[in-house]
Amino acid sequence: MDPIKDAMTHKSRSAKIEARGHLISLACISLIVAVVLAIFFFVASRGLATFFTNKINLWDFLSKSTWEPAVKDAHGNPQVGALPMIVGSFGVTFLSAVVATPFAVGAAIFMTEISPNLGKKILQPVIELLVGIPSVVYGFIGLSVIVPIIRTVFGGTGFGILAGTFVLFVMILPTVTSMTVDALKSVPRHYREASLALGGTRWQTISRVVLRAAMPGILTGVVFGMARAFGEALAVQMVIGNAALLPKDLISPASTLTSVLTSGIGNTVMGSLDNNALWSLALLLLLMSLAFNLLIRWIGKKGEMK
Amino acid sequence: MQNYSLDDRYIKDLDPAKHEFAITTNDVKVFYGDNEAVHGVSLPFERYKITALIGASGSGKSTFLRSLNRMNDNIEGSRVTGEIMYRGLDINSNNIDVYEMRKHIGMVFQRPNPFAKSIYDNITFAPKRFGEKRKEVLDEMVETSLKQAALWDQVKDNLNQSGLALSGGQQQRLCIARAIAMKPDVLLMDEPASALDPISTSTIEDTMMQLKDKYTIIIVTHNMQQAARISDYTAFFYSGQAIEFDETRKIFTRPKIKATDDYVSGHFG
Amino acid sequence: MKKLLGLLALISLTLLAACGAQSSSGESITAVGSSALQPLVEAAAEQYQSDNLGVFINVQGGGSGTGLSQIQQGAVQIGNSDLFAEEKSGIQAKKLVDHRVAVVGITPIVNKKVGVKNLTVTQLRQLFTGEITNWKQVGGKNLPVVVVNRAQGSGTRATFERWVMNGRQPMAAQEQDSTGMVRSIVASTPGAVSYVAFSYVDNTVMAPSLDGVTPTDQHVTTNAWPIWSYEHMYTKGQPTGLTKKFLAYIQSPKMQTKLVAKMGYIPVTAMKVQRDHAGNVVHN
Amino acid sequence: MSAKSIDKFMTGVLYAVAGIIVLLLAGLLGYILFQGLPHVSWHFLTSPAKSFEAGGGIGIQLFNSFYLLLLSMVISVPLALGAGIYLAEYARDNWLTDVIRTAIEILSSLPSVVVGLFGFLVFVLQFGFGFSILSGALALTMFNLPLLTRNVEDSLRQVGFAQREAGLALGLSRWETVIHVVIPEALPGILTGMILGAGRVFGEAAALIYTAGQSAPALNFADWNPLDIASPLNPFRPAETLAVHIWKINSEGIQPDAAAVSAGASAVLIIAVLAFNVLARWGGNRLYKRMTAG
Repeated sequence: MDPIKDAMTHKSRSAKIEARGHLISLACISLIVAVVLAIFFFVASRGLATFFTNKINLWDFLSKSTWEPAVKDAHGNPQVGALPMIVGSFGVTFLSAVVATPFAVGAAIFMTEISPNLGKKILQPVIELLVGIPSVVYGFIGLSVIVPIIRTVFGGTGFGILAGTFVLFVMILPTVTSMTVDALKSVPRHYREASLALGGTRWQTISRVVLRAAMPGILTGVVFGMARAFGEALAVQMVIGNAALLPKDLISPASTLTSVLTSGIGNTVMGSLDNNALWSLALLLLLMSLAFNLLIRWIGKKGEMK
Repeated sequence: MQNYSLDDRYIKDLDPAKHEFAITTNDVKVFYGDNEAVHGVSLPFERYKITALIGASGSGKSTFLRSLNRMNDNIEGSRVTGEIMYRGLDINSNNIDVYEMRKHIGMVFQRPNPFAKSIYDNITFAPKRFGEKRKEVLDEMVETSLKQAALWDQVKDNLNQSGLALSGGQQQRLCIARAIAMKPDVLLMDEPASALDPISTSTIEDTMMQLKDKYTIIIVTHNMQQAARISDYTAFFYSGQAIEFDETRKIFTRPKIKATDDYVSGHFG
Repeated sequence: MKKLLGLLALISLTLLAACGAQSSSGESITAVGSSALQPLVEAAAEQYQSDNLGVFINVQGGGSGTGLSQIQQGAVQIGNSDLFAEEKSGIQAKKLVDHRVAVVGITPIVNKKVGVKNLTVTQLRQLFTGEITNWKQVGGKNLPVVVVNRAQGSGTRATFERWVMNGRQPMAAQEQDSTGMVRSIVASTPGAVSYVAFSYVDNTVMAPSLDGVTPTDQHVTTNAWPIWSYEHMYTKGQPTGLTKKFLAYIQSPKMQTKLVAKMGYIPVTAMKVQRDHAGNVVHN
Repeated sequence: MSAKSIDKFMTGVLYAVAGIIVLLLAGLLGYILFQGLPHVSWHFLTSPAKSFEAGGGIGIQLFNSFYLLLLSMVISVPLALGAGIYLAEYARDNWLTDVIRTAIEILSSLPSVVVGLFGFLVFVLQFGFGFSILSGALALTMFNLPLLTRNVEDSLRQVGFAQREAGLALGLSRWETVIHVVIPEALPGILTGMILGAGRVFGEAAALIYTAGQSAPALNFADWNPLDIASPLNPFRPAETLAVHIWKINSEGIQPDAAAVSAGASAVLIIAVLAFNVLARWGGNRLYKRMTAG
């Protein structure tokens, strides 16, 4: 019989390698997904216990503003109102995004449109270095530099949302910048050429053509940055003051979901209400992270449709 | 441009007694999702001959070519039906080992795609993976295939140079050498010269003429002069269908179908 | 890639082998919990290990809550806590055996600029409930009061609230979960008030006296200074083996007088009173 | 203002923005190094920490940081490669892949203390690894995997599809083509991502407090048998890393020179992260040149 014909009707070594490779990679991804599911399950089971085992009203949890799980109120109910932390988390997240976005977009335009050479040689490494600085160090600097500055300029203790915003601004700047750079780079060259050929100045080209075309990408970057800010714990915890109070202004101590979670988790007993309530905060963080991701996807889809 | 009927077709019948076929296809259809890109093509490909597939862009000729060694398998959402007979087996069926089959039906692509490896490794990479470890055999293989691809004289002193450092035409010949190092039966070429300058093109054409002693070549080309110069048979594709198949000479002098006539005489395309 | 996978397999094998071999390489115990107690236990463990080769005592922090819940689950051999197990919700104290290894006195600290050297317990309480908002109300400078509390559930806070707040709730204020942070915030924030263990008081902050009693070890031993707590090392049931030996070692008079005192804790042996979890004081 | 002068003005603004960012980094680095470098000495880098006396060093912590990093990279790199290959090469474009991607993204935005506690309950207690380098490495793996996987996937996608077709047309499997052709070509990008990830791992504290632990028992640097408890290589010993050490002395340190140790350790940490970055840049560029130019 024809040996080639014979070989073709049997499984070749390549086919076996392929099957094995496919399996290996599938196993890797499955493992990761399993880990994520395990964490999800783990956080959800503890976080939901607050509502099912300890019978806390979900609405109270989201809307009340006293966070004293260990202390009962006048009716004998534990006080687990997470509103101050929710407001604090959203506050620092949005404010830092608002401050960071102009800087990030400016830096990205500088790197792609104004001076790609300087951008590549100086700004790019600078941005990457900012990513690498550990959050402990950011917190340390925030505590020893930013907080005193705020205290001297605005009065008060210096701790609060403003300090958190400054620290987070530096921390999310690299994320937003590098994603904006990618978005700007993906705008086809002929858009720019067309605008310049029509007599537009460089800035007109950038503001009317390039930025507009890159908008979905930039938005994705901003949301990514916000997701990062929302989940950041150590650095924010060191400068925000950790007071479970509804923030009155930007310079009085406030708290975020992560800061309360991080500082309280070691002091509570597994399975107790105090502990479960903290896991509810973690669950909230997870859901928010999911929401941010869905938002990014949605923006991406919108961008594609255009 | 006018519309031509897809039913108006002429496929020359080659007598199996007089011609030996490398591949024959029967009612091959290619779908991308719900879209049928190739509508039931049946063609014979004679052994040790060059068959050219010509036609306008989007006529389905490249898609059809890619289904001959099942490269479309890797495109998500694509599906090929019909028979592709090779050595008496329908290679479009599930029980064929597609990797083994591709060793015998090789392919050269439109854009040169050498690996980011040295010239030597570009050629020996696949044979080594298939178990050939003997240095002298590999050396010999490199020399022979580079000679066949008319590249040996230019690179023999620099075999450790990266394949990507070669010029476009040289890269494409390296890809041809890489394909023939596998000693395939059939070589599928998807517009191998379209990205190249005229001088490189003519070198590659010369290479093909020499290769046809040992290989069956099926080439997709946009360039009608090229088809006329090098091929023995020509199939004209129009709108996902093979409209006319005949000896090249006849296609270019006395086409039987109006669409072919209009295309080869430059009225559309 | 293949090499990489091979390497990975090799390493996991080594780990497995190590896993199997580990149990046989000498005795080892783990103590987890209170970060306030951690330095002492660590130092004691270090000395014990250098005196007794081949044993291994693993000391970790994580907070009193972690210590108590882990010892309750039997996941570790010793659970360190700043609080009586009875004081912590979610802990069945009856199953745990208490070993008191040291006493920690807790003192209020204020920023040096407030100009107050003495407070009454009532004043201190009112500072934390928010009834006193300016230092001039207690005879200090015209500075707004900035309360820095400890994290909810921390042992230091529980002790402080128990002996100062008299059942009142402190106002919601800035909270910090670590002593070092509290001290540096009080040191740098005008008008700040908080509380730390005696050993953390340094010249960057001021520790006022309370009803005329100064925060000294001497006053703690007689209960004249009431804000103090035991440092507990809990075991699940009576300790055995290495755990027992190590606990005896750390409670021995030699260690109590030398190490415990040197590290800024008050030796249990120096106490002239005893106090139970309900707060009843018995003079020795 | 005319369009021209607006253009000039905006260009100036953009230069200013770029300048501010550069100054920001310079200020950050300058501050940390200025505060910390005076405390860094050979003695500081090599001697063990002291729990309540002055004069402690960070020798063991430094070693632990590197060993932990190595171990977590050994675990996470193959996994990330496998998962990245799956996403770039095999995953179909459907809802399931979307779910997988979202799951990975979520893992990357989890606060690390949650990862640490999960690691504590699963690795330390459930699997019985105790407070150990191994538990820490596994927790760091969870923390590091999402970014590495994304990086691998992106790097693989950067390599044109033509390379895969070239391999497939020679009768090679997709897997072989990816492993032997696509990955070497994507290596500079993958490597850069890994080294940047390493920097992040190096600076991580919260995930390690509950897994690798906060104590650094004395090590016997003459004993390289990974099964001995005092051996530096033993993956089952607790290991405080540099970042955790900084966190610990800042929170409960009673050493008289805690502030100095903390500043010095921060400077060392930053220098290490800087070194990772420079290495990533230099190594990536070199590899890239070698792969393309030949």
